[in-house]
Amino acid sequence: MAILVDKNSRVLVQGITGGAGSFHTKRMLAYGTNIVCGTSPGKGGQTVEGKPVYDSVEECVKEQGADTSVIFLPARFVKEAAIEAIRAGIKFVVVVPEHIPIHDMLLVRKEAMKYDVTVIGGNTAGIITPGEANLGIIPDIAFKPGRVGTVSRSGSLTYYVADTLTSSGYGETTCVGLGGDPVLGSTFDEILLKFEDDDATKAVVMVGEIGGVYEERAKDTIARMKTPVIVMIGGVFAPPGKRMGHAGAIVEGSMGTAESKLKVLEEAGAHRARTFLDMPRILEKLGV
Amino acid sequence: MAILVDKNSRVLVQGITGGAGSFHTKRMLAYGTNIVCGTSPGKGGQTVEGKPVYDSVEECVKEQGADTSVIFLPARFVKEAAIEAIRAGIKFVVVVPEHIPIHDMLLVRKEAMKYDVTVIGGNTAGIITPGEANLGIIPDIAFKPGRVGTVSRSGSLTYYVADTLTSSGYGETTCVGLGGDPVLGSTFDEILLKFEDDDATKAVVMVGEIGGVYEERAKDTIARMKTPVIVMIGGVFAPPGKRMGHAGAIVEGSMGTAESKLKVLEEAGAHRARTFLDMPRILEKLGV
Amino acid sequence: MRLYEYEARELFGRFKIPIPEGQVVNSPEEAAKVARELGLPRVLKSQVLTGGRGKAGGIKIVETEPELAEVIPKLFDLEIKGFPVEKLLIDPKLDIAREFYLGVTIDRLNYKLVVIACAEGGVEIEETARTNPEKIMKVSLDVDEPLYSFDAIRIGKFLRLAGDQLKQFIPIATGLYNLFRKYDAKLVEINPLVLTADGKLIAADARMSVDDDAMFRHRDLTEMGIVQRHEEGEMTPRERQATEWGIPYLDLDGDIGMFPGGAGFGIMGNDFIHYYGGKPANFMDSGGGPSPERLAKMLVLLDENPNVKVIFGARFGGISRCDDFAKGVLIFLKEHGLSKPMVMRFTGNMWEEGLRIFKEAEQENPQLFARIEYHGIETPIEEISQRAVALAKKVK
Amino acid sequence: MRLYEYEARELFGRFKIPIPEGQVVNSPEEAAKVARELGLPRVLKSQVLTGGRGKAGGIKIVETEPELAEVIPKLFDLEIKGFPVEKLLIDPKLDIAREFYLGVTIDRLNYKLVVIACAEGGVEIEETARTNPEKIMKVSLDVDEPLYSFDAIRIGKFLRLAGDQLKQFIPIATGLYNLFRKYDAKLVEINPLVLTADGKLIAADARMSVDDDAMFRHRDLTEMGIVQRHEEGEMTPRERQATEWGIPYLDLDGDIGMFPGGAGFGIMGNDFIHYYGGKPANFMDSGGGPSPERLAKMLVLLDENPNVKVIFGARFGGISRCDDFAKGVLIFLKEHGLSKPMVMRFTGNMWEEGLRIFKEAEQENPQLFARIEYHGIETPIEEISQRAVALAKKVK
Repeated sequence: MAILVDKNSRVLVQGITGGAGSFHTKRMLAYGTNIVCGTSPGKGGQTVEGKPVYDSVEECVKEQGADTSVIFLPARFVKEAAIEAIRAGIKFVVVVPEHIPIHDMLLVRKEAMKYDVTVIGGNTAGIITPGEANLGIIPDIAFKPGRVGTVSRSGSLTYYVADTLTSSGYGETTCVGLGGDPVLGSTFDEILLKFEDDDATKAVVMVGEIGGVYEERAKDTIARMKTPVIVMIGGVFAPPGKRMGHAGAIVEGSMGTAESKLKVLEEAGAHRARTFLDMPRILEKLGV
Repeated sequence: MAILVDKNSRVLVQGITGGAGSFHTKRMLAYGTNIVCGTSPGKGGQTVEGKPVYDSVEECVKEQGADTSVIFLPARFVKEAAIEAIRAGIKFVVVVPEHIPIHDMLLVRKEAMKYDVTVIGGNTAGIITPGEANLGIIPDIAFKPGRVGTVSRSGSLTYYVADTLTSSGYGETTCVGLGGDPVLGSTFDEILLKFEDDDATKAVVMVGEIGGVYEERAKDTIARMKTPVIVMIGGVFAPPGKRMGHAGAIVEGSMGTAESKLKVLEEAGAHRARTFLDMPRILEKLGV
Repeated sequence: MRLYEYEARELFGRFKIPIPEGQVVNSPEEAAKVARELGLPRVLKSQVLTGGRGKAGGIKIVETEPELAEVIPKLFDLEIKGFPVEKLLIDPKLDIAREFYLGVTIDRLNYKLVVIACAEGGVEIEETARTNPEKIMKVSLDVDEPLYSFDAIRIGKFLRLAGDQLKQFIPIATGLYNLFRKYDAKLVEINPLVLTADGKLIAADARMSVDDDAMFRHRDLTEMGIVQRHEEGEMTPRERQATEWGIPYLDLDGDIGMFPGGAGFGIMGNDFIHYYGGKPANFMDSGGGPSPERLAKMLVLLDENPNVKVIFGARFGGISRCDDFAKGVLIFLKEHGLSKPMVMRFTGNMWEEGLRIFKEAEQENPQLFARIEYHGIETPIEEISQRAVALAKKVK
Repeated sequence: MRLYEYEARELFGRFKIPIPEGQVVNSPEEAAKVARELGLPRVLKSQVLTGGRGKAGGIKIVETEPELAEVIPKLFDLEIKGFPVEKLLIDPKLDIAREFYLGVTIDRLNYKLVVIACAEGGVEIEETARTNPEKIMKVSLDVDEPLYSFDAIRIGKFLRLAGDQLKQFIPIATGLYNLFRKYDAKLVEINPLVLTADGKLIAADARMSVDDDAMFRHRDLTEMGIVQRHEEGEMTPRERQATEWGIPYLDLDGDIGMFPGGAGFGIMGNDFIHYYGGKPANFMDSGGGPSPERLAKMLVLLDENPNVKVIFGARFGGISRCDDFAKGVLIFLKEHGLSKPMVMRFTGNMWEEGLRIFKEAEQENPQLFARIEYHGIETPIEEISQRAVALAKKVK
């Protein structure tokens, strides 16, 4: 079992004919990801890596049964691409590009909620279910099938965590990159709930960092979860970020510091890891 | 019984401090209409005809339990006024002003559907439930409580029909003016259904005219109704209206002529009246 | 309110819809000069606010100099459905590979905006819609919804566009839709949208109507010189006079002068007269709450119309009050005088007061009322209509 | 990206938000001239991209000529949190009856736009929000929803505005919200929104931040001279150098030069060094998929930093490939040379190829690698971090 993607996912690449799109399509296919097609308006009828290219997502769904999308497009096109995927019936969208305008992402989120679609990113390395599917730009070297799920805002930290879990013998069910942009398609709590519902996932490692408010949003979910959660927050020694105006302080209060995040998450029952090597130690104690 | 308004309706006047607003407030009150308050932004705290004025509809609902609104405002302010009423919890809105921009009315209609609110107008003379409530600019001389409902796009025709029904002894349950603007808050079928559900209404007179498509919309409803419907359509001898571009013809097809309207409505079972005096004759035949 | 093709085209250009490199000219001299400068062949298109100008000879393809000299004055002498040709568009002649139809309008039945497309453009589009509705694509959207690129792609593919042409089509469709929303349009049409032999999409025609009632928020249109104007059709001198006075008025071919209150009974009264064997000389609408002065002017229009044998008045006072109505009639009687028989009925708002005004004036000067029969709620309007028809027949 | 007050104010004006009749000046001479022309008293406001300028002495009320002569040069000599004062706003002195706070920002937690209002404006607003949250009103809206007049009225009444002042408030609130949406803002604030003694509402201050990532669709801001810039804070010479090279870089007060891949491990690596008893000299982010040349420049920054005793490199190749990483290091080694010990680890995408590049270069010229220890996936990053801390202690 896994969450969000597995070997049966029928994956489409939006922007498959572009440089990054075609490069990573090849990589993802090499890993065994079930990529069925791609889109590139005006290039319908071509092929990339042997996969058919369509003008629209609608055709990918109709002709190839696509249910999952990875977006490799310039940031300014992501809003429409994501909404297109959502409306065409895609159930899971991975937004790899970074620097998506915030107002765009708010609209994408609204559409995703309306159609009950999961979006991760922007600025995510992607998602990998080891041995089954690898969506995005994740190098597969560190990943092995196993029993721990991971969710992180950072690509590099996803790799380091998986590296640790793999070398300590736990392996991973699914590793999810939420993305590094300031407003994200999904939040920690939403991904944690999916892991909670996944029988194969015996524990979850959640890696957050200073800034933003999505770690804090997870506290109630963690408190209700049966699956144990290990939490690591970067930026304990980082200089504090600047607040944006008075409005920022009024809306976000004391959220956003490493202390605030660690405090509410530990209170909710999460187990704190300072370094990657702490993780197997905690897992062992928990009997995972 | 009656539809949409009766003596228990708690009516608010939007734009109560304006010339038309205050003039007709006095008239409506004189008829016995249960006007509880009015709005005029920036004039909260004043009174008009002894009724309190508020800055917002929200306050009218909270403080006075208003559930019905009549709008007397310049056309350009109607969109926001109607949406304000709809969102504040008002269940029935009468838009008296004419020349409401079409795009505005489309938005008002969308909001009304979302919140399950009935809007009539723009450019309606209003609605009257004889002996109970008179909302809008309708002169009350021709109306008496009775057993026939009327619905018309034109104010003057509403008066003529009521005059006929009153003098022939039938009287009226409620008389509804849909309004003369090209896009209307409610359609014939929607009002007909309310009459169908009203026990006191034994027959309905529907008066339409050349142009527009709302008469045609009523055909399925009339076919399903138990309450008999008398229909009168003006413009049988009028020069045909101009179509707006090819698009108008494609969207509206052959709808909009008096012939088209009469044809589909008679096929649906409506009884045609050529003149007002035909109406009591038909009612008698129907045993109403 | 309809825009001229060249006005609509200017707006198309602002919304990045590709348009031919044409030029507007205001006189035969300018037309000749510009056409020569741009080089032949050229298409000369009459600028009038009505359809069917092609059939009326208002569009000419000019290949040679002699043709040019012959065609230009002819076009400027044209009058199409009552509209004199005062401007031409001098367009390049396009090398046409395919023609499409693309339009946006309002679907009043369903309260939606609707984008309409057909792979077969041109004047036969309505016929196609009737006989082969499957050849027409309609995309419905709420008034506050955008048309996304992927919507445009769906439409483009329906038009069997592919590759670069599909990409060209996207901003045309979204631009047209944005233009429609931005300016409170009732209609925008490109017919035909042309695919040239060298693979370029171009809006060969531009049609647009905006909502008069929303002009208050489109100052920039007024600044472009687009001002309130008649939608279409020729006007008689009397219609022109009425328009100047701000009175909706239409000449008909009968002999009963209609002086109704409200557009609703205006239309219905016309039918009534026909039912009873008469023919109205006009259609008229007083508008809501007309002033006495305006009512007097309405009567002047009828009294001075030589076709009118009898005047038929009807007023059910709502927002328009019967006292004002009586005052208006009185102004007319005193300042202008009535030269024809008039039968009328008034009731409704303030009718007692109206009656009092009439009675008083009649007592003072019975001569004024010599040709008038007036009735109240006691007499059905049908009877008054019949009386008008009878009177008209007597006059003959 | 933060706008200057005078820039934000210009945009406020375009959205019909009433602003003081102020003037921007660029030099002490101009300041004196303008202040005299407009007449005293005046408020002189330093234009800097940071908060707290009031406390820093950047805002002066000038009542007399001698004061003016004294204050102007002082203001132009100021440096507030590292920002030199290069422009002043010469404002009228307002006669203040009440002060309000009105702002719009993004609620990331709930994915909404949020309008915030408080009847007590000024710098204490955050304190008020903490201690008396009931004094703050928040109205949440979807990003594609308008703020209607009636929403504005609700806010205005919360601010205890009534009558004409409530009417004045409506276009201010809707204008501010429309401005926020139009320009992809992250923040707009009026603090204080002033009610003058004679009953006029006026935006006495104007603060605005827009989303850098959306600047591509706001050419008009660029045309106004609003160009990409640092959000706030003083820059060290090295930070300025890094900014010129397009590298996110921050000087810290330790001695370990951090050469990480990705912002995520950039932040975490900093913690690791602390956990093991060391202190980083900097924070740095390579960005996604940096070129070898850019990587070489990052190393130059560290090698030339006299505070750096040892360089700690880490790369987990994702979109940034290890072969490019190795090439970048090699360019640095060959063209610049390494003057300090460096310990590094790389693995991930194309790591075998990176390793091959290193091995080959080392074989060719072992001297280049004399000060480098490099590791792969076999060594945990914690061990590398500890090694860096140990090396830094040895150098001391």
